[in-house]
Amino acid sequence: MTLRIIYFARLRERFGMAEESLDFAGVTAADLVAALQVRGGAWAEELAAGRAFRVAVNQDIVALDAALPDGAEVAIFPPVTGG
Amino acid sequence: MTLRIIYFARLRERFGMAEESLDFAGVTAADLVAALQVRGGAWAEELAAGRAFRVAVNQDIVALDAALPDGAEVAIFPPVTGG
Amino acid sequence: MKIVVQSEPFDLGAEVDAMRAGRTDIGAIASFVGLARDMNAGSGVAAMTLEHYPGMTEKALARLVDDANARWALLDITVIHRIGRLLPGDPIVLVAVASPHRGEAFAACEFIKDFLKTQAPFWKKEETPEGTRWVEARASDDAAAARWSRD
Amino acid sequence: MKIVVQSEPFDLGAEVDAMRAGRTDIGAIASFVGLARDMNAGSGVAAMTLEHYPGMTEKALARLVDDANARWALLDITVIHRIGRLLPGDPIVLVAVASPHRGEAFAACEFIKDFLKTQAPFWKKEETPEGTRWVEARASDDAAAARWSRD
Repeated sequence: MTLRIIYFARLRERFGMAEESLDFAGVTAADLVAALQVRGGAWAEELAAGRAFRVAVNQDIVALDAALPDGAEVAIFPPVTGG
Repeated sequence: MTLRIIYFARLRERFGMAEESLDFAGVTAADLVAALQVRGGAWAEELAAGRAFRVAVNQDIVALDAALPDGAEVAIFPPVTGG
Repeated sequence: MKIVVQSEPFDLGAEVDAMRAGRTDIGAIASFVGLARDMNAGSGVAAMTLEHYPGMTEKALARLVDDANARWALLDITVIHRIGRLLPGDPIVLVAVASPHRGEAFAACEFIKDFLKTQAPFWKKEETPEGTRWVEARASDDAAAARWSRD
Repeated sequence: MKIVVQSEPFDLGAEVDAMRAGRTDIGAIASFVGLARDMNAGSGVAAMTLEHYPGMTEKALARLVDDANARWALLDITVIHRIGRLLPGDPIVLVAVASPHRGEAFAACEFIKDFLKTQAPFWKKEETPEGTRWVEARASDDAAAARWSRD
């Protein structure tokens, strides 16, 4: 499936990109995170187990075991700090 | 001793006076309330045991066993309802 | 700190702007405006008149503000309470609290509001179709104030 | 209900006046203004920049407002959150809640404020003498939101 992936705040800066389109062969958000970690460097660091980040699918925060629908807008970002 | 006694809200209306000067032979706020009850009518009704009213001495709310200093400003009023 | 009893309306925006003017240490301002409603205890209310105890009112409000300052790290407090005749929709009371942090600002604002209801000598008289009547104190107001007691 | 994300300043007095205009059923308006401070986590802060997730932000705020309406009897809610670069002393966020009764207005205002801190996709970046840094989420914010959970 094809996903649109967007990054915010510290992750956007560390990954050096605000968004990308990705062909993805996995099923869940955890699979996607694992696929991104394989890139190494900042990806491996920021998405390592135990690091605090959030995944939203079509603008709703989801748990890592959530399935990703084809064409989804997937956002990965640090815990929010507004307000 | 001489006391200045002031009444507010429903008590002012029911007693038909906003304030009075009173020569008082008792000691405590409870003694004063008893002396006023003896007047009968609205005084007996409004100041009866179990009726909700407050007594302030020199602008601080006190318990009924508080002693009254000579020359005190004593206010008697219903529970407050501002805010 | 600003404590005022007045018959004139107040301006929430102006009061809050005055609190934060020229300051950069305030993280939060919590505020509360109480308004006169057209309905109370099942009756329409055409107007209300607020009576108070001059002198004691200011003293009671000052003590409340002192108590709030003793409990929380606050930067500024404004309390304005109106007296006289008010119509439905008219603002009655304003409480605004500035603090470095939001939790303290909120807690102190609610604390002052709750105790104002039970400690400050104001009384409301309502004009209803059945005639005028003095508003009765409510047990729920005492309960709201009691939850702040420290055992 | 009014939910806005904007870079411009907001006007607390005007927003609250708009909520109560022409109404006589509001008994209380509780409001909260969060401001940019000159200090955070031990460092001076010269300025901050707020980034957000367009689309999801509005959706998350709308859900928060819906949740508050489902929990309490409310008459109106306004939430305004600023984005972009802000200086110390600048207002960041406004939450105002109108209700027939003060208890509900306060609870709902604090509820929205607490969840906004943990649910709405905003991120702050601070300019300090040591350089720019992204503000870290605080465990105390999660704790503040968690106290609203219904078991």
